[in-house]
Amino acid sequence: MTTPLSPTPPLVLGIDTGGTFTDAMLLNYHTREVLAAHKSLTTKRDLSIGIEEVIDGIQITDPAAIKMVSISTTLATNAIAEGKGKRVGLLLIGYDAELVESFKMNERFATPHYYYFEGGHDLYGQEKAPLDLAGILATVNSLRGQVDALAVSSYFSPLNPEHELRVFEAVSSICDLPIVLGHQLSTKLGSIERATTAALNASLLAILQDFVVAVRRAMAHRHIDAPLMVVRGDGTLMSDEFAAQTPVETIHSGPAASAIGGRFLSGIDDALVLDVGGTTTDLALIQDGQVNVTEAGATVSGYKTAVKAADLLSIALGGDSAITLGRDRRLSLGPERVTPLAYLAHQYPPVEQRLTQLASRTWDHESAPHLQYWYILHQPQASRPLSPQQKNLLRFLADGPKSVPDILKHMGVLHPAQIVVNELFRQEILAKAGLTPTDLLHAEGRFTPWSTAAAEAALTILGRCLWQEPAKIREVVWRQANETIVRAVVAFVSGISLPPPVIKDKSFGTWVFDNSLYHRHPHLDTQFHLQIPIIGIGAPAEVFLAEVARVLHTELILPEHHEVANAVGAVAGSIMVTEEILVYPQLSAEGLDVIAYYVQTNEGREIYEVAGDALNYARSLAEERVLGAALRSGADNPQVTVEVLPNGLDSYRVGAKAMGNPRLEKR
Amino acid sequence: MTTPLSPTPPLVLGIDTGGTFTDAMLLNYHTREVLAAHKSLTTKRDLSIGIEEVIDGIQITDPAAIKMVSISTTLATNAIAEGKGKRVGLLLIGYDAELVESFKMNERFATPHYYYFEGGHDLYGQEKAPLDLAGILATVNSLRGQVDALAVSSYFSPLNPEHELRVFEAVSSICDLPIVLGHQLSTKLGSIERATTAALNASLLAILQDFVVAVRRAMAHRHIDAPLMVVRGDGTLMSDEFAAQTPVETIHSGPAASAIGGRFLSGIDDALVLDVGGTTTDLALIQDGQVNVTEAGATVSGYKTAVKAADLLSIALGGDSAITLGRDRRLSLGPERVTPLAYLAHQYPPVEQRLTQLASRTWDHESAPHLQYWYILHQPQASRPLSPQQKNLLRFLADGPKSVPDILKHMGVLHPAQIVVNELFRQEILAKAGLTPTDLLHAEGRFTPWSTAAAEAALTILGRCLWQEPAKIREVVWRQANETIVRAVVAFVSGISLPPPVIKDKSFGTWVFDNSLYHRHPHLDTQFHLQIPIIGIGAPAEVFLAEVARVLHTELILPEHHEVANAVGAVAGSIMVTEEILVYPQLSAEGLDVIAYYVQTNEGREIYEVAGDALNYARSLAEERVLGAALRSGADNPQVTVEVLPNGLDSYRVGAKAMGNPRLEKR
Amino acid sequence: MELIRIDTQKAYEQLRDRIVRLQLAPGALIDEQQLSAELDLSPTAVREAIKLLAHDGLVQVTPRHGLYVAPVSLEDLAQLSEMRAPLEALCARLAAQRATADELAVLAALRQEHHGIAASDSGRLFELDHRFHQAIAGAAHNKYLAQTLETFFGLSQRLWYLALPEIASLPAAVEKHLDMMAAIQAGDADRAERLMRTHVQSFYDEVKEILAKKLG
Amino acid sequence: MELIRIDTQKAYEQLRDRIVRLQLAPGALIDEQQLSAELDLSPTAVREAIKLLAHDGLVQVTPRHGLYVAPVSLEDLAQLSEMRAPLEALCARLAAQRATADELAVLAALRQEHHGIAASDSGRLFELDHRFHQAIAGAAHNKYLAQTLETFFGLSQRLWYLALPEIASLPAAVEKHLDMMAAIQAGDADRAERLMRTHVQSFYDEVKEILAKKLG
Repeated sequence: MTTPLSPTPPLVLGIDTGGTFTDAMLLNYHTREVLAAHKSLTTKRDLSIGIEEVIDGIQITDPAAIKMVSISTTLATNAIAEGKGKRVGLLLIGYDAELVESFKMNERFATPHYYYFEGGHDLYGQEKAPLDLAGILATVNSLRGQVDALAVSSYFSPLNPEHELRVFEAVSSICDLPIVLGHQLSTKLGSIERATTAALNASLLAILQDFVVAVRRAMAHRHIDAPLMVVRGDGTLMSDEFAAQTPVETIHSGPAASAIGGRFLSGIDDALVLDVGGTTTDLALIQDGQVNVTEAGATVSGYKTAVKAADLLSIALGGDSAITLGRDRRLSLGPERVTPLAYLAHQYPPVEQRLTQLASRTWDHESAPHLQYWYILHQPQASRPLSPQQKNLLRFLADGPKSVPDILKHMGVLHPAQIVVNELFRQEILAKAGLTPTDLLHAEGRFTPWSTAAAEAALTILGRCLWQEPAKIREVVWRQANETIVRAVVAFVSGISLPPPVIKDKSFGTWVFDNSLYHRHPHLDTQFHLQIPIIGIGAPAEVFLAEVARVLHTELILPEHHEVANAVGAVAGSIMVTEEILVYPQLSAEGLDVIAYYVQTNEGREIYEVAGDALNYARSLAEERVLGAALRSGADNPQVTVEVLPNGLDSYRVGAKAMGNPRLEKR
Repeated sequence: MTTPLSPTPPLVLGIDTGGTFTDAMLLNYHTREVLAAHKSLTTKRDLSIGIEEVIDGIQITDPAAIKMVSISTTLATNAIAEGKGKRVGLLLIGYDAELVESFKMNERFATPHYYYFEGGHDLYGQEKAPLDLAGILATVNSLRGQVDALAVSSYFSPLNPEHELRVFEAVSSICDLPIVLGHQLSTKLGSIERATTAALNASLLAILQDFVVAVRRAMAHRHIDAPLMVVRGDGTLMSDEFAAQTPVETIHSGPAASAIGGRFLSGIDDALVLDVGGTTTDLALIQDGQVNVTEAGATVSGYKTAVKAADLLSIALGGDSAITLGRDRRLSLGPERVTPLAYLAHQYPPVEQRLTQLASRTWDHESAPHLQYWYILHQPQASRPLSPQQKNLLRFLADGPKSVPDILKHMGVLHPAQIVVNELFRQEILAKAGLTPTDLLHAEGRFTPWSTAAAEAALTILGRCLWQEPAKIREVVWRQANETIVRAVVAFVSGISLPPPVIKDKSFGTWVFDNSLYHRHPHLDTQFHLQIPIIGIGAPAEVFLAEVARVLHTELILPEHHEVANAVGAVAGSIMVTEEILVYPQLSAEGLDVIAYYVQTNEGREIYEVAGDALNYARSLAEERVLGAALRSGADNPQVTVEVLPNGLDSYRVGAKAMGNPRLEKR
Repeated sequence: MELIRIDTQKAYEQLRDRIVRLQLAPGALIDEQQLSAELDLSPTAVREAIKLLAHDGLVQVTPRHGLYVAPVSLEDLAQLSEMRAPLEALCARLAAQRATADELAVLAALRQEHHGIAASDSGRLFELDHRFHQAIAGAAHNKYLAQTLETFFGLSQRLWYLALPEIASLPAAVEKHLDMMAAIQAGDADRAERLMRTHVQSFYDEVKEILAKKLG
Repeated sequence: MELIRIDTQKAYEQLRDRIVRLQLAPGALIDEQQLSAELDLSPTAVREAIKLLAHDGLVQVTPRHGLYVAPVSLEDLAQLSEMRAPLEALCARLAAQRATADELAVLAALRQEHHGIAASDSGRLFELDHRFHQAIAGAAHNKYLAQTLETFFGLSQRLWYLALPEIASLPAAVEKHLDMMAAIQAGDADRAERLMRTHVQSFYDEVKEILAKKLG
């Protein structure tokens, strides 16, 4: 009597929101087959728009079959890099201000609003000085309206978080700002990294929360009601709740997902993964099938954090990197990302007309600045206060993009810096366009979805300014891209920092590098041989990487679906939860004898007479806690490992880790 | 870049738990195509077992595609019919005990525990007498341990529920028993029906709650996480929450679903639906595509209730009705339902041996009682207290079914009534088996899944006792079945009660009926011509109904999937919510003038000076309330209709109804 | 309990009972998957039930960690008694001022029931004590007060179960209700308030003493 | 708020705000489908949020009917004040006895903030009043007391918004905090208790008078 249905296996939807593109793909979780994939432009001002578009592109016919959505995002990394995080007040307790300042370590705090207060503990967890709570509260009162979040880091707080907790209690009584405590993010003892991490986390809280809500909203529109996971910087997954609490952990989430996706798609366990996006190119190593993780703490935009993340290098070079002519009349590529002229002209035909017109003026050798456009990306909200100058500019741009020289003329100024509009770019009310590698591809006929005429015209204009053929310009740009990437690969894989690409550098390093690329030396050849293949990820990977692989004497592997490998990587990870508990001695009053051992967790402290008991307790507590957290995060039958690491004299870090595949039932 | 998936449309799972079989079917809600269907035996002791089995039989490959589960059930009807409801204490307030008793209306209360108290209101909602709360509380205290639930009905409570509400407050302060209030179930003014309905509702609360939990559990085992609906007695759907609160509304749920399913499968808008089950045959009329509903209140097991339900007739005749030999040596069919001997013998081969042995004893004309078996259906819980006699019986039955004569001998008694085991049958620890129409089908080779040999032997034995050939026995039984059904059809459709089938009745009615069936009169023929077709539902429908249709001169339609039409009907209904508000006058102190109008809802009372205002308020309130309830029940865009019915002098019943199809998204 | 699915309700009751009766030990890790299997109820139902228990304060969620049965401490007991003593006293006072005839009838019925319970039947005495407090809360005619006291009663239950084997004064405590009822019936607000305060306080004191020994 | 999905949290905050600020009128029918569309959040999120609001007492579910924004009544106000006055007073007393140096620092900081707020800025004064009560509740060192008062504060908010346009004494009421703080700082429990009782009671009295006119 039974007519069986065709089976619908559990599907998972992976999404990656990169700097330029948002990718999505639908995977049959059991067979690991990619069923559908799609790419949309990332909409930085509201990522959910791009996410909705990309989900729409996937044509999901049965949203209920989707058992998990997982997302990786460069949101946190970008917000930090572009200074778009929320404004953070950093309260430093027991830090030696003089010492910090004298070593300029304050530059590493990731916020200009940092304040020193009395308090903190010593390396035995004993109070160093009484907490200056009144001072802290007065400062917080005075910061009203100037910061959006607070971070607190107390000296040796992982050993004794009491002062951080007291500050939390008191400060949350007088204001509503979110407050991040250093000891909750890192049990490691580096006080500067802890402060940086806390400050970054605070600056990202609201951003990641909005993001999660936006994704959930996009899911709701498509009737997808499934657990949402976010990729950590080490490629493992965490629940959206965790992610919203600890956004710093999403630093490098995108590149980590790319690497995992690249491995997954290629099936290769040892390789260098190079992900070429619109804005950046990311490098990561796969060893024994795992993404290399840096134990030391990830560095992002020069800020060294205490966040364990994929060991990777991200360089500001991609398909949409700006090609500009410097004052020295040299071409440079990046680091700024702009809208390709081919795309702008495609959207606004007058731009194409203008460029072709300019290109025909054979006498004009100074029109390179005319290749830079500003335009309105979306209208500002009516409620937004604008300066008269800003209003003027917006009126001028109302009927379409204008070149920078035209803008300067209209505004009656000599330099773009005289127009105070950074905030408008930041909020993506305005955007810039210019010549990019994407335009080169148009001119070469290798990728031509938009205006080839505009791209050719722009190249002609730029070539004329440099008294060069357009072909030569292209060659220079590609060579520079290749060189930049090879330099990054060599530095990254070797672990040795290369000399900067300064002109007229006469060091041996520079020579070897140049020679290995260009084989200039007639007698002494040098070569790079990368012993592992390169897995190329991202749509422009082939264009950018073919020469790189050749130069490095290795194979370039472009697995099927490599354009969306990051989205694949978003779902390929395991759910992981870690926990660290510190065990350290309590000293006698004279400080000479160890009289007991503290077991210190985020939430409390227990005391044991014997080190063994303390360690046993810490071990079982850590195990139980990671297990609980992993279950709550939706891990199926998580496996727990516990390890005890010495952490200085008589001190230990007890680390537990629970990992499991996502449980794909409805929670 | 996109590979579309094959679409999975929203599916709905319909389940019907009948007296004998539990049916399930999977429907594509949009195309209305039956994708799969299955039948299992109903397990009365725990309906969820049969439900799990039937769901398993459906082979659901994608539980997430199921957007609604809907279930119809004869649970409530059966519990009432078999006296298996919980024990109810009925508190009657302001009822005239003498009047009730003198007209024997107390027999209609559906519980032997009823108590009269002072109190109640008059037909203007004014207090008739003060409430005797102390007396009520004392009675409730004395009932501890003797009842499982309480029902309260106060005189004219729909006009003024104050006394019921006060009793609720006070009684729920002194005990945990569930309490049902009459005015919440019916706004109609019949005090006896209201009391009966309240008592029945109270007796069914725990039963329906357990049932809903059991279904949810079965769903959970199959990973189905969807809204659960229950079919009302009128074929509409309510949420499982509503059903658990007002189980009386599920009275006739099964037959109503059958009727709706029959209509749905046949596409015929006017017909008589006959659902032949194992235990009963149910009759319902379809007119203009709707199930006929009785406004007067459904009657169940002779109890007249205030529940609006499908107008139907259920007769105790089905495939598993017991065929027994009475003291007058006449064969009778039903009303008891027993396990067919063919099935019992199939499960216990010694039964088959025993029956064939008996059949071969040509000299034995008294062995008909040997066709009745008792056996252990499932072991009693260890904690259950058993009498020595019960223990003795259970020990005797431990190695298999035994015939009634063997049991009487072993127990040393002369009549089954001397063995106090009703409770064991009630709890389905013991069960009975005997000869049934199902056995006849085996003997005739028309339906032979189990032991044909046992069925044949039993017929031989019974025939010998009656000095008849087995074929003759079969003929008699089928004729009787046919007659019983035709009688029911004629009475039901005509609305006229027929004279009872008593032997030697000489009434014209009896003659006409007999003659129309058997055309006995040589000169005067009479015929029934049913002007609408019969839609046959249920596995044995063809066997039982072919002759019925012939006798009634109509067509028998057996739509595809008719065996599971009840399960189809479970999902074919709309979600409906109704609400009634009473508007009635407030009289002046002398009782001569109307000085204002009350608007009385379940929860409160408002007062208006002008009737028009009161009616307007009642109308909008009723509309808003049904709309709210329908939305909460999961109706999609429910349509509301409101009507005002006069309800005696200056009084009105304002009825609102909201109906909508189920919203098939995840709630 | 109106927005709650029926199987969630079932899971809630069963889990609450396990926690209150200490079958799920204070501080124990809660494994939803396992509980779902044990109770044979859907994961959704168990998850929803746990949310409700968290709302009741019987389950705790640590910020980045799992779900735990809330631990018990003497500190909790002290805080509960500090809240309950004045609130129950206020409640008795208001009840003495406001109890309707119906409510007095309920109190009388509870008193009647009390006569039928053996002093050794701590289960029923316990239950009766709860009803008695609920009835007085009802008679105080303040829904917020009644809700608050009900919540605290729930939280206290577990502590009492911990102490129960050693509580000696339960029958005596319940006996006190009779005096209190008399005061409420007589409308003697001061006396009702005083008796209630003493009743609650002394009971807490006894439980505290027992638990102090147990919990160290 | 730990077991709650992030979009549920968002829906909860937005709906709560609408209800408290009377944009969703007391007694209005709640249409989940429509709200889900309006807030542009998933039906699941809205449904969960409504459950939480029902728990807060801001949404009501009638037994067989739909979901409604809880109505407001003077009776509610009276019951709330009856509960809050003694509890806030108890709270002030306990705070005077128990406040730590940290907590006194918080109170001082709030006082400092008060100086910076214009008397006409009722929004900020309102917020400050809330913080002040929270801080005292924290200083009383009884989590149950603090939770209970927070719940009642939430319920009172809507009534206050109803009265707000006509409340004259808000700055004065907030001013009272300064005296109270002095008493708590001095450890004068009796005085703190008395001041708090008067503060809460007189504020409720004013609100009551305004609402009595409004609600009839």
